[in-house]
Amino acid sequence: MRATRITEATRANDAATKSARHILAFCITTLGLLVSPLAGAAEPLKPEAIYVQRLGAPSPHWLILNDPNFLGNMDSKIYLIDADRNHMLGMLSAGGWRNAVEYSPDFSTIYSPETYYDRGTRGRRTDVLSFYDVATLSFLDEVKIPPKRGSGATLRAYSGRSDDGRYVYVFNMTPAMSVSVVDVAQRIVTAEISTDGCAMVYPSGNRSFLSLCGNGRIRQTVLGDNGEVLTTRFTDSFFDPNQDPLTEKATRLSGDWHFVSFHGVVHKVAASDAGVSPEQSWPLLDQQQLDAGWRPGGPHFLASHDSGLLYVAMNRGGPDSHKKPGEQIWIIDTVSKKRQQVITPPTPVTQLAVSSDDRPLLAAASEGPEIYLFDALDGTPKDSLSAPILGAGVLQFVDLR
Amino acid sequence: MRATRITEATRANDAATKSARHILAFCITTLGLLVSPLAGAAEPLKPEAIYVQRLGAPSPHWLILNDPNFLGNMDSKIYLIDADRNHMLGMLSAGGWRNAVEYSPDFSTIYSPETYYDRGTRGRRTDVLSFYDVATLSFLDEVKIPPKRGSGATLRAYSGRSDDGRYVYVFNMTPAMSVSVVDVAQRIVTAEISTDGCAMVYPSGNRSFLSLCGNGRIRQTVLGDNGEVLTTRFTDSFFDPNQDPLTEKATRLSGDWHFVSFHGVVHKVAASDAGVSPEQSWPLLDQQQLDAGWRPGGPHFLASHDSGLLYVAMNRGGPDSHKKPGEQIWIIDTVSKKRQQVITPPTPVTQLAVSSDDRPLLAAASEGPEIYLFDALDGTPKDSLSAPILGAGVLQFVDLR
Amino acid sequence: MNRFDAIVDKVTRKIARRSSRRRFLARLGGALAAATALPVLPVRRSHGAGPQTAEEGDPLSCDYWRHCAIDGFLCGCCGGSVNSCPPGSEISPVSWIGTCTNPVDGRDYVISYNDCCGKSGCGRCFCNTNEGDRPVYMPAKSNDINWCLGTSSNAYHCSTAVVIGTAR
Amino acid sequence: MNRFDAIVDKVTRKIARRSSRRRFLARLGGALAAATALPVLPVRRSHGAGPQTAEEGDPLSCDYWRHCAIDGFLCGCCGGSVNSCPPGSEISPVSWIGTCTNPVDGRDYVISYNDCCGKSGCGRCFCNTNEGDRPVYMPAKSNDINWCLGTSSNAYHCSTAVVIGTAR
Repeated sequence: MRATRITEATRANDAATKSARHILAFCITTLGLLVSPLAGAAEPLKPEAIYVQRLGAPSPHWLILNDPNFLGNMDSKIYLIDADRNHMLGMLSAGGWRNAVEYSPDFSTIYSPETYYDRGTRGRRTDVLSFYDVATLSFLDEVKIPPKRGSGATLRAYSGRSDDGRYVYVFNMTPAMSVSVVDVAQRIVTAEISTDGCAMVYPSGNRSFLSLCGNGRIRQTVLGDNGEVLTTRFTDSFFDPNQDPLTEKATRLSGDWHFVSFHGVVHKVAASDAGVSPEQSWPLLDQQQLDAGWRPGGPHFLASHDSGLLYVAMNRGGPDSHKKPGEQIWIIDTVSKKRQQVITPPTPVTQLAVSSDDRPLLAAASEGPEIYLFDALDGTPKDSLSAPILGAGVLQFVDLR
Repeated sequence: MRATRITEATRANDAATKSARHILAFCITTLGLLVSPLAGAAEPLKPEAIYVQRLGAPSPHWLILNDPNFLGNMDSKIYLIDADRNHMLGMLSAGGWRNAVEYSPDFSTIYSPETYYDRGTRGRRTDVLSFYDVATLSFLDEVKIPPKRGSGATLRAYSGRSDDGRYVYVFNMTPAMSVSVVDVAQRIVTAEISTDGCAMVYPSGNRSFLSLCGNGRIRQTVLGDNGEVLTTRFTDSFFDPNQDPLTEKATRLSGDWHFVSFHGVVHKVAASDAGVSPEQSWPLLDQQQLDAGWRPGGPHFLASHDSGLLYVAMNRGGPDSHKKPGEQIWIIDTVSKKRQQVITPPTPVTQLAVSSDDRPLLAAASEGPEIYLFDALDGTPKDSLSAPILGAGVLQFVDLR
Repeated sequence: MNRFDAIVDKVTRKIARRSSRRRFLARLGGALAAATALPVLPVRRSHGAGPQTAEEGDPLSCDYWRHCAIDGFLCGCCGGSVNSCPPGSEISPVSWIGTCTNPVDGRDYVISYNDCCGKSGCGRCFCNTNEGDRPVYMPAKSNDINWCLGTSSNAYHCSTAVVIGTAR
Repeated sequence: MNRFDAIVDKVTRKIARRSSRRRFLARLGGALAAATALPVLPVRRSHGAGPQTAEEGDPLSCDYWRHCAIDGFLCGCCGGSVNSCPPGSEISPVSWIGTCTNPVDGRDYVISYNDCCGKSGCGRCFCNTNEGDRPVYMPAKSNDINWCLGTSSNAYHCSTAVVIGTAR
């Protein structure tokens, strides 16, 4: 497990902080003249300087907790927590309507889609992709994007990033559906692409992404080198959106997208810039389990690890329980397609995330401020994290490439 | 008790809503063609129209609940609740750093000091006095004020209004202290007045307000007819800010300001445009009560009614307990200077407010979502209000003039 | 796609799942013609007020029959009602719909869960029920979407539950 | 009054309550001269890190001795410490002060509760203790004030508790 440390930074990097330090230094000097050394006894505590922390090298066990701030959701937050030591590393304020963040492959820069109004909830709307420096958790820059980003209950796939880190995709809904493409190297919007009523963003390579369509197909948008649309592909219809729709809560396992249907059928979709094809599907649940009411469910009930494991939160709510928090977490081996283990968390869980390293952690958010932690390979419980908020939004472990 | 009603408005007054209704009407028409009348049985439910509520005539039992939204305080709220029927009438979104609102004497317009940043918590700051129409709870206009308003734990006296309704005063702290004067008739800022390090705003007539000073005096600022400062007066030092400071949580009873000190001494200050004079002071607590630890305390522990009653939340925390929620509410007759009654609320209370009518209500916020209600004259408990939030900010009953 | 087109598109997709697409399209033509001829449908006062007589239950409860697919704060707890927005909020012109059974008459009704917009969350009476709820790619039945679309602000305040007709 | 004046004014008032004003003014002259001659006081690394050796207790607790007059979220729970702001937040150049007794050496220390600013509330480890707290008209000892003043944003994130010297 890679240890991570907070560096005790002595140099803040912006002028405002420097000026603050000047003034503080002045105050300390002034006070210093008044606080004469005590006669006798041990040496008193020394006057301290105040400084601003910096972050050290990122770890795959850093957990991004997106806080939609349900009761004040024009003032959302992004928390960064070191799961190895239940330590809050810092926070970003991130405007209205939080879903998830994108970031550079080395996690040096966070890209955050944000919505603002001139007067909080009214006035002119401005949507931006904000760039934040991770080491200093400071605002770097912003790219204005079409003021159309989709919003609502938090979902991971409202945005995505190309595998090479070049493009960030932001899903729009007005209710017409489209995707804004941001070139993060040039810091410009290269295109707004209509997706023919297909929704969400699932990156499928360096220059393409998938969307789910209401007619049971997947649409693939392929970009040219200029970040504009080059071509569009559709799969055949491979699921029945009326009888057993796929949820939008997909996970990518060794490059292949895995979708799970309301009734627990896993659909593996292979995709690259060269094409997209639904490869296989198999049921997680047998008839007896279905009859007993078992269903996958919860705000974000799905995660995976490239060792081949799929993590699915399950409840016994029967039909229409696709958003009910999970009583159990099933660990599925996608090779044998067998359930390998069942984890029963202390209370039902809403959001899952699994770290991408070879000693992976499974994080599972409760409906309260606790985030349960488990060894993702053998399911052993670890000490819970105390989240700063009640009921987490999307959880993301930092995936370093 | 004046009954208040929500009018079922059929005409919204802005174009956007009208356009919404067009579209809705279209949708209903479209669907109407598809939903054929059922054969047999009783008449089915009729298709409904959707509309926007309006408020009826205001009542002195309408309670303004200022919600600083502690965990998202750049997205604060103003709730309006009819205390007679535990009914939420509506809400305003009110930017950052909520304290209290001002309003026109007839409660037709709310004036709300608000702070905004271009990007929620960063970028250019804009402070405004927002004007809201009460009947439609809609934004009317705003006046930009110096971007200096003081903020922090919620306190009533961060703003004030002239008795005739002409001027709204907003307290600034940068940390230099000043007051912005807004002429709400002309909708302009007429002056920013330095207050010589004296704090808060306590209106004292049509053209003057008081501030509390760290040297134990009160400063009175008198305005000319143009809303600019005409003259300034100071009282003699009448309290010892080091030994027994007055809290900023004052209440106005028949025109006289009543301040209460940390150790429970009431100071009555008579003030008008013509002058200001501390008139009398008397202790709420005898030595035995002081020794038992009784002190006034809580975020806003003081209220009054023009019948001559003072309401003080009391705790037994001894020194430094001036912010501790009250275990008891003492009703004091300011004429006899005797305690007339003790109310023991179910749990400690943080904020008090008393309605201004002749069948007054006492509202006392718990630390949770309950606001306890009492007959303010005889202390009889009434059904509690369920506040939309945990831990209220400043409570204000609508004071109709 | 302009806004009106988008809404037609939405209505189209919404309806398509409940009736044969062919029949729907035939009827939509008529509806469009009617809409063109009827620029303003009057809002009928007689049907303005909240629950109707042939209903039962507490409209401020998540269990209330109309709330079978709701996701949000009940407007009835926020200064509105099942079919009205609180003062100063703005009606979303588009919405998701559910099909709920009225226990009094046993009929299925189409419920339109229009959001009320332009103010922050009301914070009272949060409900999330998901009968017939579908993913975002089937938007007309998706209650996860912030339906404050086509409004002057996408701030979400609360949700209504309006009877718009019987379901076939 | 410009910003620097304001801060001097604040420091003046702050100190005036703890020492004879006459003596203070005499000393302030010297301090101002020193400050002028010392444009940048180096931040000393040796005293950079959180609690010092002659302390005890949990710095993430409201009961920790330094927190005798704090009002806010403890920065130590937010990615900072008793004397550091979380990454990306901005140190308030002005603050309120308290006088707290260190149980280890029995000495009274002046604690500066500088706020960290520019982000919304951290939301963790809220504490409110009020030893020696005074109303807003005595600002240097008032913990009710949002001390994110003179910063690029007045958004309040968390509060520190920095030892700045022994109290007389």
